[in-house]
This record gives sequence, C-alpha cells and structure tokens, in this order.
Amino acid sequence: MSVLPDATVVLLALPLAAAALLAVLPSYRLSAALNVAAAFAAFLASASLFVVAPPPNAYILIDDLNVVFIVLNTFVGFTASVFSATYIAHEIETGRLTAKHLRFYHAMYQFLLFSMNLALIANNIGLMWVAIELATLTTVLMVGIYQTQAAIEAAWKYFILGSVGIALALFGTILIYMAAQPVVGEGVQGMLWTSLIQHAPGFDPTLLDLAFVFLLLGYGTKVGLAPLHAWLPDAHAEGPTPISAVLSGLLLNVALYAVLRFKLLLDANARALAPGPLMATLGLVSVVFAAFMLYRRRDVKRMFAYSSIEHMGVIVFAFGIGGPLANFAALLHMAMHSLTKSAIFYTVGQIAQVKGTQQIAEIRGLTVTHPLLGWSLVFGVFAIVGLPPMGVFMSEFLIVTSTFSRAPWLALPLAFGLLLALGALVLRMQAMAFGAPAGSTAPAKSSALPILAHFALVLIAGVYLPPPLVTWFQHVAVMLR
Amino acid sequence: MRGLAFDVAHLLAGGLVLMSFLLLYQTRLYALLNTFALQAVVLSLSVAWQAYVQGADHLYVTAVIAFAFKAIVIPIALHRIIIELGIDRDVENVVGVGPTMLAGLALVALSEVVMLRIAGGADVLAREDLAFALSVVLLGLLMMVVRRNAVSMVVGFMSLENGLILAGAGAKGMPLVVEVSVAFSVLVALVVIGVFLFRISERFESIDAEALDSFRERGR
Amino acid sequence: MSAEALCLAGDAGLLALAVAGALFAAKPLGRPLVYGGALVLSALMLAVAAGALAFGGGAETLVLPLGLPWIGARFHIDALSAFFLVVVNLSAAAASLYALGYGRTEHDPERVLPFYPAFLAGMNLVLVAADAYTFLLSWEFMSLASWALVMARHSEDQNARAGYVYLVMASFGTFALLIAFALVAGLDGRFAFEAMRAAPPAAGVAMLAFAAALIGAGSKAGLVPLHVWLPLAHPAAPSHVSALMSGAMTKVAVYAFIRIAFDLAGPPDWRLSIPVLIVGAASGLIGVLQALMDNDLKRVLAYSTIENIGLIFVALGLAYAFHATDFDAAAALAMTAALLHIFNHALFKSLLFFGAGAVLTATGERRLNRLGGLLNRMPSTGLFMLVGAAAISALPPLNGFVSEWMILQAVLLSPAFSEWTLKILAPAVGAGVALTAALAAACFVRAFGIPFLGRPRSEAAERAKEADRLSLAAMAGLAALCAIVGIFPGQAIDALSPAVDLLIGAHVPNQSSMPWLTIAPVAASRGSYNGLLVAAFIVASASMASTVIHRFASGALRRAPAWDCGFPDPAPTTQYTGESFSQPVRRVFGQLAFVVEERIDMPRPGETRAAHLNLRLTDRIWNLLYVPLILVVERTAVQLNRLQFLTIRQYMSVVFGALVVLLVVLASWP
Amino acid sequence: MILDLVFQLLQVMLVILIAPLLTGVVRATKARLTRRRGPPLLQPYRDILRLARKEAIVADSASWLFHHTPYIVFASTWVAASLIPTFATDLLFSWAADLIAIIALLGAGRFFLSLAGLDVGTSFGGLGSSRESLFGALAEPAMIVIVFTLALVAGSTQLSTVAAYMTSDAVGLRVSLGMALVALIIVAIAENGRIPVDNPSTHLELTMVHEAMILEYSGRHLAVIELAAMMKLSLYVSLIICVFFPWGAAIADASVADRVFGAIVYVVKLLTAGVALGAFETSIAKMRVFRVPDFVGGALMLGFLGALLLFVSRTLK
Repeated sequence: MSVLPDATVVLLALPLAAAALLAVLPSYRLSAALNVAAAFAAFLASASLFVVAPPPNAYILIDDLNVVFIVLNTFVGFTASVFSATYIAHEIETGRLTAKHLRFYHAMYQFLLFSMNLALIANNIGLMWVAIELATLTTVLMVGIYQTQAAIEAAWKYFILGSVGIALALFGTILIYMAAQPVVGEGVQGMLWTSLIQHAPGFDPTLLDLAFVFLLLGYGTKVGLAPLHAWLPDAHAEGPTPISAVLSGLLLNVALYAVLRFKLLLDANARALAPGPLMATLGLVSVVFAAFMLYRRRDVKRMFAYSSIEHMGVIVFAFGIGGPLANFAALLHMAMHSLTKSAIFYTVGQIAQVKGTQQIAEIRGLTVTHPLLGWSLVFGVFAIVGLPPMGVFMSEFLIVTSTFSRAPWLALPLAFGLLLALGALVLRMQAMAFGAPAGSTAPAKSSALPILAHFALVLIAGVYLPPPLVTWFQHVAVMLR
Repeated sequence: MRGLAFDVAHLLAGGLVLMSFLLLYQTRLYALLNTFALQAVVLSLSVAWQAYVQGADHLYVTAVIAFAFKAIVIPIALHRIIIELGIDRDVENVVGVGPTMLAGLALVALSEVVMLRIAGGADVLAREDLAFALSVVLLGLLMMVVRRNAVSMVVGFMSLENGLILAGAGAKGMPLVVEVSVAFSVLVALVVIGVFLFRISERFESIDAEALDSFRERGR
Repeated sequence: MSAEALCLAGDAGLLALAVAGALFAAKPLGRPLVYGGALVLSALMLAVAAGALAFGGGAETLVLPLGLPWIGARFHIDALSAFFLVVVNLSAAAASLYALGYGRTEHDPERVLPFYPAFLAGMNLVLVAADAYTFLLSWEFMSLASWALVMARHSEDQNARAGYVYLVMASFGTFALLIAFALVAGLDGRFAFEAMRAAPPAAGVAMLAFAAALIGAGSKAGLVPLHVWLPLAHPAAPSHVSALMSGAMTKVAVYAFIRIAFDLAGPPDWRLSIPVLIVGAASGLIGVLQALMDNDLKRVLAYSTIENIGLIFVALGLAYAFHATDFDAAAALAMTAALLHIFNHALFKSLLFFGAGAVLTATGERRLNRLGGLLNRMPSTGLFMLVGAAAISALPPLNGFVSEWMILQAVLLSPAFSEWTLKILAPAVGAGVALTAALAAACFVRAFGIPFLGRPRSEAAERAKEADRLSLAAMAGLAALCAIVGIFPGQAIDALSPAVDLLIGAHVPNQSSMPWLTIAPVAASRGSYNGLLVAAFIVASASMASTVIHRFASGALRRAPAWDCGFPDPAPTTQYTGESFSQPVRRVFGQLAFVVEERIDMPRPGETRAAHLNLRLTDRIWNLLYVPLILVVERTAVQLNRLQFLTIRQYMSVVFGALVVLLVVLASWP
Repeated sequence: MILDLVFQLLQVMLVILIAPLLTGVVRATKARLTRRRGPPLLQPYRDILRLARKEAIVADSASWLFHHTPYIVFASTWVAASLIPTFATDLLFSWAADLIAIIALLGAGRFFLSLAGLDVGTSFGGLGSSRESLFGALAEPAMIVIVFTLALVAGSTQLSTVAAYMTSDAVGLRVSLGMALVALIIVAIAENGRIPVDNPSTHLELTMVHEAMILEYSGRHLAVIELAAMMKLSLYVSLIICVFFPWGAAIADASVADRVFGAIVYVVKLLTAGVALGAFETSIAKMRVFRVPDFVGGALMLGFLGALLLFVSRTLK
C-alpha cells in the first residue's frame, strides 16, 4: 500500500465527500466551483489508472475494459461540470432554479458521478447493480428538478420504467449467481467478475441464456435500446441540459458496460447461445426506429435524445457483430459519441437559453445571430451523423466495412438507417442554423470552452489516433472477442 | 428431512404463485391490498424457511423486513392513499379478468418450460423455486400491464419484487440478499410517495393525460 | 522531394488558407489573400502534377501515421491521379484568378472564403489518396466544403433546399463507395490500394463492387437518375465555385469510378460495360434535353454538365468493354477519348460558368428571358462565351470536336465485339451520342444567342457593364486553351498516354510524329483529323473572301432599323425567348426528359387582353423515383411517431411483450 | 509535289466556281418543267456579283457577330466542300478529308448562321434559327449514322478511302448501302432547304427556315451567304457522287490525263444531278414544318437500320 491513496478510493470517496459538502454549502457560485474542482480531481485520479492499476480484490476490479469507460466517464463528467457552472448561473438569473435547488443539484451531481464510478469499478455484480440503481434514482430526481408538469411526467416515466428495468436486471443477476453457484461454490465468490469469468465455461448454459435475456432487457432499458427506450427522450428533453449531456454521454455507457460484461460471460461459455445475434438485432432495430423517429421531432433536445438511441443502437450492433475490428470500432464509436453528443447538448443548451425555447420551429438563422453557436451546431451535427473528418466517421467506416465482411446483408439496413438519420438531422440543422434569423439575438453567456475542447478531440480522433490509445483499444477488442 | 424441506419450500413457493393469481383475480382495491398482505406473509414464511433450510441467518432479516414492510406498512399506507384520493371503487382492467387469468396461466407454463430446459446443474430445490419465482415476476408484470389503477400497479410492482426476493432467497448462500431487499423496499417506498405526492388519483396515465395533450402536440 | 510530398504540402497550404479565410474574412485583405494564395498554390500543384504525368510520379507510396491506425494515411500519385490533378488544379487556378476579381461582389465573404480553399484541398486529397479510408475521408470532406459553399447564399430558400438535397445525395454516394471498397477490401480489411490490387476480389464480389462504384461515383458525377441534386446545387453556389463543381468535382467523381472499375475491382467482365453504356447515353440525352429547355443560364450549364458526363461514361463503357474483350488498341482509343473529353469539359465548362457569373454580376439576372443584347455591352465576355459555346458544341477547330470525334471513332470500332449485345448496343449508343452532340449545338445557340444577341429584354440587361479585368483574364486564358488543344490535339493525346497505359496496358500510337500535326488514333486509313489544317483553311479562306470583296466589290456599310419583312416591332418582347426557341425541340423530344404542360390562354374574339402561354416542366425522374421514396419515409415516420405518445402503462406492456417474446424464443431454442 | 499542289488548288477553286452553275441548272430545269423560260444558266453568278457590289445595310441592333458570320459560314462551307474528293481521291490533303470532320464543319456553319438569325432581335430571325436548330439536330445524327454504314463497308471514315473502296469491285450491291443512299438524299434535301422541306424561292413567313435566318442580310453579306448555300448544295451532291457513283474519278497515283478526265466526268455527273433535283422538286409539294421531323427522323431510322444490319452481319477488317 503506497503512501498515496489508491486511485479507486479517490474515485469513490472524493465525489461522495464532495456531495456531502455541497449538500450544505449555501453559495451556488462556490459550490459550482467546488463541483468543477472535485470532478477535475476525479478525472486526474482516473487518468492515473492508466499508469498504475490496483490489483482486483473482492470489491474493485480495474482492467483494460473498464478503464476506458472510467476515464471517459470522469472526463465528460468534468467538462459537463464546467458547462453546468455557467449554465446554472443563467438559470438562476431567469429564476427557473433557486439557490435551494442548486444545493440539491450539485450534491446530486457528485453523487451521480460517485455511483457511476462505483458501477464501473465494482467487481461484484450485485454491487454494480446497486450502483446503477442509485445512478438511476439520482438522475430521476435531477430530471424532475424543474418541477414543471412536463418535467415531473418525464421523471415519473423514467422512474417507473427504470424500476422495472432494475427489477429485471436483478433477476438476471440472481440467475447468474445460481448458474455460478454450483461451479464456484456458495458465497460472494459467485458474484465476482474475476471468478465468474474464470469459471464461466463450466456454467449451466441454459441458465446463462435465461439470465442474459433478463440482463439485456434490464440494463438495455438503461442503454435506451428500442423498444425499451421510452423514458430516454423525455428525460433528456425535460431535465437540465448538463444532465441531458451526462445521461447521453455517460449513464448509457455505464449500462452498456454492464451488458458487455455479461456478454463476456456468455462468450466464455461455449454451449450458451451466442449473444451476438440478439444484440445485433436489438441494435439494428434501434438504429432504424430512431432514424424514423427523428423526422417528426419538434423539440431540439428530444431530437438529439433520439439520435443517442440511434447511436447506442449502432454500438450495440457493432458489439453484436463482434470480431476485433467491429469491437474496436464500437469502443471508438462509444467514446466519440459521448464526446460529440455531450458537446452537442452543451451547444443546444446555450441555444435554448439565448433563444428561450427548445422548439426547432422557433430557432432560425443561428449562424447569423450567434456564429459560434450556429457553427458549433453545424459541426456537431456533422460530427454525429458521421461525416469526416470527425471521429464518428472512422468508427462508422469500420463498423460498416467489418459488417460487410461478416454479415453483408445486415450492412445494408444499417447503412440505410444511418443515411435516414443523417437526412433528418441535417434537415433540422439547416433550418436552425441558416435562413433568415428569428428570435432573440442576445449574446450567449455560457462558456464555449467545453464545446470547443470536445470538438477538438473529436476532430483529431477522426484524423489521428495516438498509437497507445489504439493498442489499448485493440487489447480490449481482442478481450471482447 | 431433505424431502420435507423440499416439499415445504415447494408448497410455500407454490402458494406465492397462487397468491399472484388471486391478485390478478381481485377486482376491488381493498381486497387487492389484503391479498397482497397475505402474499407478503407467505413470502416471509418461505424466506424464513429457506433461512432455516440453508442455515443462513441473514435471510431471517430479509423475512422480517418483508413481513414488516410489505405485510403491514405498505398496505396501510395504500389504504390511506385510497381514502385520501377517494378512489374506493372497482379496478378497471384493460382486459377482462378471464383473459388475464388465461394469460397468467400461459406465463406460468412458459416459465416452467424455460426452467425445465435447465440441466440438473443447479439443485432441484433451487430450480423449482426459480420456476415459481419467474412465474411470480411475470405475473407481477402482467398485473402492472393490465391494471389501470395506480394503486394496483404499485401492488403489481411489489408482487414482482416478491418474486425477486423469493429467487434471491432460493439462491443458496447468495450474498447481499438483505441489502437488495432493503434497496427494493426503498424503491417501493419512493413509488408510493410518488403516487401520494403527485396525486396520481386514477391511473399512471393521468400524469400525462388530457392536461398535457396540447403541450404535447406542440412539444415533440 | 517526391510529388506526393509536394502535393500534400500544397494541400496543407490550402487548409492553412482556409483558416486564414475564417480569420480575415471580414478584413479587406481577406479576399486577395485567400484567392491569391489559392491561385499560387494550385499553379504550383499544377506544375507538380504535369511533371508527374510527363516523367512518371513517385515510385513508392507515401505513408503518414494518420487515418486508420494500422494502415496509416497512404498517398500515391500515378499517371492517372496526375492527370486528374492537372485537370483539377488547372480549373482551380483559373477559378482563383477569376475570383480575385469576381469575389469583390460577394455578399458575405465569411461564408465563402474559409470553404473555398478547403474545397480545393479536398479535391486534391481525393486524387492523391491511396487507401480507402483516406480516400473516403477526403471525398466526403470535399462534399462538405462544397455544401458549405452552396449554402453561402443561405437566405434564399431554394438554396437551402439545394444544399440539403446535395448533402443527402452526397452521403448516399459515399455509402455506396464505402460498400464498394468494403467489398473489394474483403474479409481481412485490405484498405490499402496496393493490397486491393495484390488480391483482387472474386468475380461475383467484383461485380457488386463495380455496381456500387458506378452508383457512388455516378451520384457525384450526376449520372441519370442520380443527377437530381446537380442542377439544384451547382447554380446555387457562387459562380467560380459552380465552375469548380461542374468542371472539376464531377471529374473527381469520374476518377473514383475509373480507379475502382479499371484499377482495383479485378479483371474486367464485358457484361458490366452494358449498364455503363446505357446510363451514359441516357444521361447525355436527358441532360442535353433538359439543358435545352431550362430557362436559367447557370442551370442550363449544370444540365449540360450532366450531358458531358454522360458522353464521358459512354467512352469509359466502350473502353471497359474493349478492354474486357482484349481489344486493347480500341480500348486505348476510347479511354484516351474519355480522358481528353474530361480535360476539355473542365476547360470550357469553367469558361462558360465564368461568363455566366460575369453576366450575373453585371445584370443580377440568371433568367434568359430577362437578358439580351449583351454582346454589345459586354463584348469581351461575349467573345469568350462564344468560344466556350462553340467548343462545347463540338465545332471544329476547337477542342470539343476532337474528343467527340474520337468517341465516335471508338464507336466505329465496335463491330470488333464478339458479343451480340455489344454489337447491337454500340451503334445505338453511337447514334445517341451523335444526337446528343447535335442537340448540344442547338442548346448553346440558345444559351448564347438569347442573352447575348438581339435586343435587351430588361432594364438590367440594358445597363449591363463589362466584367473586370481579372475575370476577363481568366476567361481569356481558358478560351485560348480551348483553341490550342483543338488545333494541336496530337500533343494533348500523347500527354495522356501514360495514364491510358496504366489502365489499359496499351496506348494509341504516338501522334506528334504524324505529318502536318494530323491525328490518326488508329491508323491514317481509318480516319484522321487535322485541327491545324482546318483552322488554317478556315481563317485563310474567310479572310481571303472578305479582303477580296472589300477590295474589288463594295466595303460600304449603312446602319438602319431592322427590316423584319417590312413591319418591324420595336418592343423587345417580340423577340424569340428561350421557351419559344426550344418549342420545336420540346414538341419533338420534350416528353423524354420532362412532363411538359403547356397551357394556352387565348382571349376570345373581341376581348382586349393579351394571350398567355403557361409552360410547366417537371422532371420525370424526380416524380417517378424520388417523390415515392420521400412519401414512404414520411408515412413511416408518421406511423411510428405514434409511439412517442403512448402512456406509461403501454410502454410497460411493450417491455413486457419484449420479455415474453425473448422467453418464448429461448424456450423454443433447439 | 508542285503538281499535287496545283491540283489541290484546282479542286478548291472548282467547288466554288461550279456551285452557282449547279443552282442555275436546277432553277432552269424547274422553269422549263413549269413551261417558263426562266433565267439563263449563269444568272446565279450575276446575282452574286450584283449583290457583292451593293452597300451592305445592317440593322441598328446587330452586333459584330452579324458582320462576321457570313464569312465564317462561307469559309467553313468552302473548306468542307474542298475536302470532298470530286475528280481525284489522292490529292495532297485528301487524308484530311474525314467525313465526320466535314459534317462538323457544316454544323459550325449552321451554328453561326442560327446565331446571326437571333442577332438582330426580330421575330423572324428567331423563328428561322429555332427551326433550323431542330432540323440540324435531326440531320446531323442521321449523317453520322450514314457515316457508320460507310465506315463499316469501306473500313474508314476517310472519304478518299471510301471512294477508292467503292470503285473497287470488292463492294457488291448492298441493302444497307441502298438505305444509306436514300437517307443521305433525304438529309441533303433537308440540309439545303429544298422542297419538300423548305422552299428557297419563297418568303412565306410561316414556312421559311433558311430564308428567315438570313432575312436581315443584304449586299455583300447576302452574296457571301448565297454563295455558301450554293456550295453546300454542290457539296452534298458531290458527296453523294463520290460515295455512291465514284466511277471515273481518278484513283491513287493517277496520271494528269486521268485527272482531267475525272474532272470532266465529275462536272457531267454534277449537272445531271442538278437536272434530277429540279425534276424532283417540281414533282412534289412542300410539307408542313412539323412533318419535317418525321421526314428527317425517317432518314435517321433508315441510316441506323442500315448500320445495324452491317454491324451484326460483319466485323470490320
């Protein structure tokens, strides 16, 4: 045990402490600053995991797979906190939120980061389940924070469907344990990833299959796969924008991470049914469905929420297709999507603030009135629909091509879905960014820094991936089969 | 001894499923609540039996929690709500009771089939428990789906959870069962509070009912 | 330093210019900086490319640690890319020179200056890319930059629509190319071009890849029926960009097709040439008919681009067919014709768009029926436009004729085919080409005559002023090139032979050695053409005739009002308009390209109001192909959208249903 | 060498000098057949000289293009005409005589004439140009298709080669050649604006095509254009002669005598053709403008049919 506290400890304790502190801190400026600081510290801690990863024990597990998630998680968490600091200030001015709300908000924010870190780090499937439930409940409360009719409805919908999902996931978890118990023996060993993955080949395949069905549906609800997606658009649309960013950028990934872990178990067991086709189907359905849904959207945040569904579909599809290339692409796509989509939500949040509306129809000619916002919106949409030279292009390139080499006939509907989504998003983007301006021309107050930072990363990733990162991803890709 | 343990467990688990059917069958709220309380009792009994059989003492805690919380606190709270909101009348089913029961039967059959495919790896007791647990879960879901009334939905959700607890208890030496049951109790409590706070008088829909339609058409 | 490195340096410079454009767009020095820089850079790259074409490009591939990690960004310039680099950078240089003057009239430069150099860089990168990823990245980057330029005048609705249709079609094309590459790359992702060449795909896969390439490249090049975006997008952009899009970008698309079809997709199969020939001929005919009937100067030019691309693809199809049937001499001839026409079209189409731009700035009008009599007001512009029009109508001794003559010569070799399909198809296509060429002449009589000749039809045309010097310089240069290539075709053909060699493995006999600068691509006895002689004869006899007459007969000249069979009408509206000019053709061919609705509203005897002829033209292909597609998407979206408005309980039933279904699947799993 | 040059010049001058005579013959024939005395044979020469001496009147609205068009048209027609072998196939520049080039040269003439029609900005000019460009758009492909046929038979688009091949006995009587001949005659009629397509001797607004384009021309400009038109007629006639009736023309490295003989034979053939044309024109009536596309389209179809027959029947040697 070194003198320095273990990075994982920092990752868990720090946000928790911060949450406690923020819950009592009166001044929202100070608490916002503290929020940023804590998030940044967490990011540093997670980055250190690249260098020294603590050995797995009964509670925590750090391996190539989840480090990627953790770092992404803390980074976006940090930028989102920066954005929210400026965003919240504006909300105070307009009086949508009060200082009392904000205490709650910041505390919840840190608590959310804590629970997500926990879910990612936990070595124990039960612990992970609890963490994800906590994360869900936290976000439920934050979605409802505006207490408008719509917000409450969204929160309630999210809560109920989320709870059902949680229940199903728990049942799946129990099944996994029961599958493991005869082989691994009773007690906590039967719930540790480390031991599970070791003994997976010996598990009862049918029990595993059954478990996977429940887990896929349970955590899939959190991932937002169609047809389990119902909560997602409203939750994104009605909550505060930083939370929408965190939801799209992080929470979905966490749930996805859970699904991946269990996929590993099934892959390890030769006699269990291959999870690939199941996931690929769900993914494809989500892509095409979300693409169609995009056309009728009138609320800009809801629209991008649907685009998140689409991209989660793409990722799950790619993981389902499997193979080192597709897995690599899926990981890349996940990272790129988190960065891009959160940046888009930062942009959209500012747009909604200056224009005072989320209605697409009432936003016009942004590139004229707010060049920075307008062009960031254009850039973001191009990045998210997978136009070069942005990172999503590379991942989609790899996904489509590798699909062609593995299951050619699945590539066509995939391409169709992507094209469809592109059509919808570009249509709305053009309407908002170009044409004769409409609405207020007040300058944007929130900082554009996080947006630019994300876009810079996405842009670079499309053209140049640093070799260490590549090798890292390839490790994971191979590990995922 | 083994045989007896098996039979009792089987009996109790079966009783749980039966209770779920009764829940589906009830059409009046008070009766519904009482039946649910009864199910909770049966659940705590079976959990306690599991604790006894497996010699796992922490399961007793679960049993107690289940009994105290589900058999007493929640039903009373729901009674209060019913009076508060003045919805003391028949439950509206989306589909009639008959078809619901048939669907329930089909679900039970389904879960049996799924479970029978499992090779003898897991021991018989656990397997049987599992089959029943799955049925209870499915029936709970079915109830949530076919009932319009908020209270009966909450009840459905809780009976689903009963299934989970049963499964958890059935899983030999599974850790965290207690924690999980606690966590779930919290969840349920939140649901109930939500129902109470938002005055979800008639049905879950009412939150997003007519009042919101206009906004909706504009909105999305 | 290898040609690749130099080109990449140039592209880097262009991208830097793009940044500079973004920074200094508002400043006065922005425009000269960007366009001047672009001019210099593209001139340099033109030199590099010409060198690479003449003395062979870099032998080995340049690999940068960018793009796909395990492959890297690969760049290579072979004869083919060198030739296309010449085409692109020549047009780019001309456009930049033109824009130095023309750009002054730009409404909001900050929407043009950053994207113009980016657009140039994109096109150049596509041509030097040597792996699928880099290729597609640059390809889509090019589309994106040009989209931004199309959206430069975003306040007009039809421009926004044009931009949208353009972007969607472009992405569609990209997906098609992506599929093509994926098929060629095969199971183990051989994305580098060398790797693809090393292991060509199996016949069936190759066929699919070829089809995908035809669709992908065709949608960018504007082949019927994927051309719908082109007449919308090309005119919407600022004129120097329209020139580039029509003159250069479509050629980049052709490059993509050649690269995949002739180079990467394995050994040729003659059956594949059939769709190419048919689509090419159809594009030529439909394109020229639409050009002949449209009333917007820039759109006419855009349609005529479709026509020329059609001709190019006919030549390519012939080359492919000959190549597949091991008749390489003929294949070389057809390929040479195709490449030469690509070059020529880049020249005169840019020239014509420059002219159209000058007219637009001088009058603010694009509608033919509002122009007229410009030749007296803008004499130089008119002269250059005339040269361009004559060249594109394939009149000797200009360059357009040479390439079309070669295409026809190639068609004449087609009896050599042993396949009956080709035997019958080839002459039909040839007749189609001839018809297209003739209609093109008619089209440009109209496109030049209505705006430049006759009497002005509007105030704006009355007050038109000559274009600025720099624009004129650009036009003059291109016009001169048109004449030079027309008069000395042999040299041009010889310059192409390395590229042809690369693709076909043979090339047409060396022309420079022929006596009197004649060209005889197959053999002197088969057919030969001598641009110099024809030009000399025409000039000589014309000047001789005029001098003789002026000397020995009268040279007197008197101005007088037009006679017009005795009762001239001073009102300029009595002149023939664009519609009335194309009326005979419309009667005969109109229904081929358009749904033509003529409504004549004739006052009854005794009524004093004027009679009216209302004409509506709607694109058949749009109605048949695209409208249904749009409807389907809309309907589906509406239907699915119901799911947004379910109640929580219904959502839960969906989840429940999913669960049950999965369980059933599980239960019934073997 | 010098001799070659001389003969080449002879050919060049011959086509321009004999053209008016042909027109004269046609007119005379028509007059005689309609029981008129009609103008003397040499009248066309006199007309041209007279016009050339008059001052040219140009409309105010006309541009510089208007003055130059006549010479351009004249030049292109002349070059085209002199590229066609009349009395000998092995002249100095025979190898430059590619059929497609000749068609294109005539196309250039049409192009500029149509522009001139639009230049003054009168309704008649536009009417003429627009109809002309339609006819041209039909006639040119027809010509090209005919060229296909010939090229397939003779294995070349080189007129001298074609002619040489036609005189050789390798060529039998061919259906496709017959079709090509008919098609070529139809095209010739259409291109020269003869009855039944157009009537060069009337100025009836509704029907005129060629005359409408040149309505505004006068004096020397008109003279040059008329001369060009006459040359065009003789060009087509000599084209038909050289391709289908080449007998008597001097083939490769012929002696001076042969060439002189060839020239005489050529003149005779030309005049006979003129008489035939006159007779044909008097015997039929002019057709409506919108029947013409069917007429010329017929030529297109005919030529295409002929080409197709050859394409499928034999391969090029």
